[in-house]
Amino acid sequence: MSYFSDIYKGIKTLLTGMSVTGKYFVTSKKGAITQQYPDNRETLKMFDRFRGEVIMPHNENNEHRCTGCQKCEIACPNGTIEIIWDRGIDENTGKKKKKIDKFVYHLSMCTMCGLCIDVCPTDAIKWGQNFENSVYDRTALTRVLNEPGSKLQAGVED
Amino acid sequence: METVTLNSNFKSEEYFINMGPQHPATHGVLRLLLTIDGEIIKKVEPDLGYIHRSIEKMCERDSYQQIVHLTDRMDYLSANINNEAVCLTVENALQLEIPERVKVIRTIIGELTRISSHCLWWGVMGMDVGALTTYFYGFRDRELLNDIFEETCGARLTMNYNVPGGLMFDIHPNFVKRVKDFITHFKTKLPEYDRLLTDNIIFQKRTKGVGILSKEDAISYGASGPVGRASGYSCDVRKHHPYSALDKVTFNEALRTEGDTYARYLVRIKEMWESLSIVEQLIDNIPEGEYRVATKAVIKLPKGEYFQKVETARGELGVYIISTGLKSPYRLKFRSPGFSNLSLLNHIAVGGKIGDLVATMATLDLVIPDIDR
Amino acid sequence: MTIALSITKTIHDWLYSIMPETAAMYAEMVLIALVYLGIFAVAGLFLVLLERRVAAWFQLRIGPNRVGFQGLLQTMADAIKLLSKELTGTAKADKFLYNLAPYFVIISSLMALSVFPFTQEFQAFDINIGIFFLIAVSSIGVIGILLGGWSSNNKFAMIGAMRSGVQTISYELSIGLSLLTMVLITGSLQLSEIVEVQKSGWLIVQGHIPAIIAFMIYMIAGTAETNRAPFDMVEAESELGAGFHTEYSGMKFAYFFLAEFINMFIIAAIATTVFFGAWLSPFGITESIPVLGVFWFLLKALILVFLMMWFRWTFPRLRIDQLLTLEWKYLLPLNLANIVIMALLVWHNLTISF
Amino acid sequence: MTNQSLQELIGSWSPNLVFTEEGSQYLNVTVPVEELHDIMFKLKHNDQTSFDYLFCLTGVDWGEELGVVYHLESTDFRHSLVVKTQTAERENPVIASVYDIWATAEFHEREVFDFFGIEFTNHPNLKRIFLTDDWDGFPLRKDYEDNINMIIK
Repeated sequence: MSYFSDIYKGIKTLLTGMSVTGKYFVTSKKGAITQQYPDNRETLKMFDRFRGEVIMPHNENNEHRCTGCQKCEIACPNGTIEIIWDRGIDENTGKKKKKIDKFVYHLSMCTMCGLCIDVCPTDAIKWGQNFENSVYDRTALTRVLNEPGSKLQAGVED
Repeated sequence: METVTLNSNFKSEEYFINMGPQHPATHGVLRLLLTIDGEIIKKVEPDLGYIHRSIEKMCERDSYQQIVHLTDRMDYLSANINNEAVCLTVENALQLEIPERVKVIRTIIGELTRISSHCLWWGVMGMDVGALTTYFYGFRDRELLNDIFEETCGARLTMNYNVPGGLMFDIHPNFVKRVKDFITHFKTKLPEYDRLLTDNIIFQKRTKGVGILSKEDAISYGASGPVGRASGYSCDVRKHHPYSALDKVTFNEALRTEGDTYARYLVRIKEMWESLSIVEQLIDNIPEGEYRVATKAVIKLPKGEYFQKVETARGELGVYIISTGLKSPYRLKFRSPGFSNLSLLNHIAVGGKIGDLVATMATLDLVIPDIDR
Repeated sequence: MTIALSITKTIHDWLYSIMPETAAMYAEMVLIALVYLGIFAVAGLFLVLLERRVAAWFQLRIGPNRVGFQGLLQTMADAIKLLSKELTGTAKADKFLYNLAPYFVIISSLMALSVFPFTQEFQAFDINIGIFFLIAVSSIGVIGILLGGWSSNNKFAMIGAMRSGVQTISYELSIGLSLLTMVLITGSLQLSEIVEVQKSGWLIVQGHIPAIIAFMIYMIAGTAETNRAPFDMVEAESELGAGFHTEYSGMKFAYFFLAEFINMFIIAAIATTVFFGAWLSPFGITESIPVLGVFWFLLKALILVFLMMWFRWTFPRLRIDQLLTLEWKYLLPLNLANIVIMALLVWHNLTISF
Repeated sequence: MTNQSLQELIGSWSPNLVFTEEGSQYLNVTVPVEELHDIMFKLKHNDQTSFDYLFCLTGVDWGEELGVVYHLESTDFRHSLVVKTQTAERENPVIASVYDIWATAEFHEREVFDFFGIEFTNHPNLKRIFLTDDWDGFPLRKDYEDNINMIIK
């Protein structure tokens, strides 16, 4: 009689499976996990630690914290960061001092490993939460992180 | 009466078919050269290298901190365990004393990664045998884990959370609560997995007795992880060579003896339960302390050879570093589980049908970047 | 041809008044064909949308909801997209058969639609071998699939086509026999006749246990006949890519796609007609308003369509040999036994009728 | 078995073996190329060693020589051993295949052949596994040069 009990058991397992999907069908209105992405831009908030892109925060006086030590450039596995630096005269001491000219960041090469941010001694660079990085021209992905005319925040090097 | 004799020379013709590199069932750019007789598989020959990035060669010029992030890109579904493997190798070589907190967190995240990987596998397994809905249910639960990872590590897939010496940063304050929520949630969902797919008569018919791998063959082919354990081969690195905080927890190694596709499936389901129990044991008592031990900015391993095994979601990942005392390894070899597991595909798939091959491949749980490295 | 709804009656009379009789008959046929074509092209598209939404709801998703209200125009947009797509094909394909195949499939499924009694008198073609016609016509479609798979010169497509042949030949038996079981009660193959019999109780009630078994067998075989999961061996996405229509694109692909959904509707419509009293309302509650028959017919058919969708989004796919095992070892013997039981019931007047 | 007793047992099979434990967590044994297959066969089939699990097979370019490192483990006794062999021949290095002893070696040896150009005799299907068949050179060798694809830091 195993022939008939097989049929019975088989149908039973099939109905159990259908009950699972059926339950979700009935509760589908509130169960949907879809995020309607471009519509929910306002409410979509990334986590604080989300690695979207590397940014260099500037304060209200257009000052950043990068001393140009190039540790991030060395730490980067992909050559994403290039620091073009120069020696300028320090206003206070009058000595020649290293300062950044351009902090070039190639987002197209970045693997978001976070080693640069981990290694930065002055917390000059941080993770930005922006994830909408697509562009039509890949040169747009090469960014200069320090804003024009910005200078080093006082007291960072101490 | 005239007798009609069939032409005895009639021979069914074997033909050749390319499965992949863009085939839905090969999960990536794996190309299988199949020799088929009707529906019966006569020979399977994998053709690899479509995404080989030569990570081992890159490692020979990178610093040890940088190597860690490359391992994310091997078996991306258990990225965190790969990271841990390299970090453990370096830490053992440097004989660093790692704080308990780091060990526990690493184990928790490692086990969560395993669950997340198995969730995805479960969904894809269902999809490969034709039940598309499982895919979304698997992803729903995996999404919760990804959120936990994202909150703590900042990334969902390629986390790069471990550094030689500990963790890149401490766990997020919400971590413990979220993990507990997940455990309660997932405990209600796992039985649902069983009701939807495991018990299903069609699924059982599709998987039982398909792709049988004997214990001897499993060892000989270097099968590891759930593939080996389904054949009755006790190969859990977490049991035999415990690392991090795994010596402090109790769990059962999921073992089956049948060695068929269904056994491999059950082993993975069992592993999800075991991983849940490991996380449960650890989550309430994460010790206080440092999350990172300071290392030198340029890590140089002493001259010598170092080997570290860990158990990723797919099996045994070995990291073999030959150091000459410089800042980069002289030679670094990743013994990846997928590569060995793939090598036995021809052995177990021959004689089955195309549908069997797909089901078998689904339970080998191949991640192609892990094979191609 | 009996069309008694007032609007068609008017057109009928008007046509016969302006033309000679033969011409008017042809004109009327063409007109009806065009109307059916229009209705069912739209109905097919609607079914595609329904399937996508239902699948989404089963899978914790929302489904297409952007084009038109709640995505109602989504499949229209898809159809327009497919119309404007380039028709690609393999270089060494057998061009004639390759181009012929989609029409086989779509025409056979449209032909089947002509005999359904959507409501009293709303039936294009009340033929006295109705069920026989349906079974015969719906099995022509497989020739299109076989041709398409074979002629496109692609091994995946060919495997799909061969599977389709095996599958349809086997499951045809179950469909035929399970419908035959019900014909034992009605004693007629004519669809209007079958509906007439059901005025004293739907056949699934009249035939009780054997009828329910016959219905289950019919639904399983019907799902297999339409090549839908869990019997989608022909397409078997994870095994064969897209199966027999791998090499089709644009509108030719759309024909296959549309035909699948219309076939699904046909299977449900046959079940509605034979088991669930076609346009008859439950307990005769709207017997006085014959137009509502269409509503009842579509409601019943859609419930069955939904059931098939539920199957599809729950079950894994069978393997080809299991598919045949299921048919030859389980469905066919059960079916034969079922016929005998049904015959005994009818002989001893054990059917339930009100 | 302890490393000590392993060393004694295996050392008795051939006089040409060199043992070391320095700079490694395992017992290392260096085997001459000619004796490799015999020693490996014994390591697998001897009842006391029973190394049935080859968990890693690594090709190494030692600068002068090309070598292969075999990591063995016994699933019965849970002891491990590292077998090393190397050949000074760089143009046409030949090492015996251990495919017939451990089936997993089939793929791993193909990988080593692909990246180091070491030819394994008696291998059933020795051809490039990752790279295309017409690839020039063996990328993981230290003297490999590719000015386009390799970025030297």
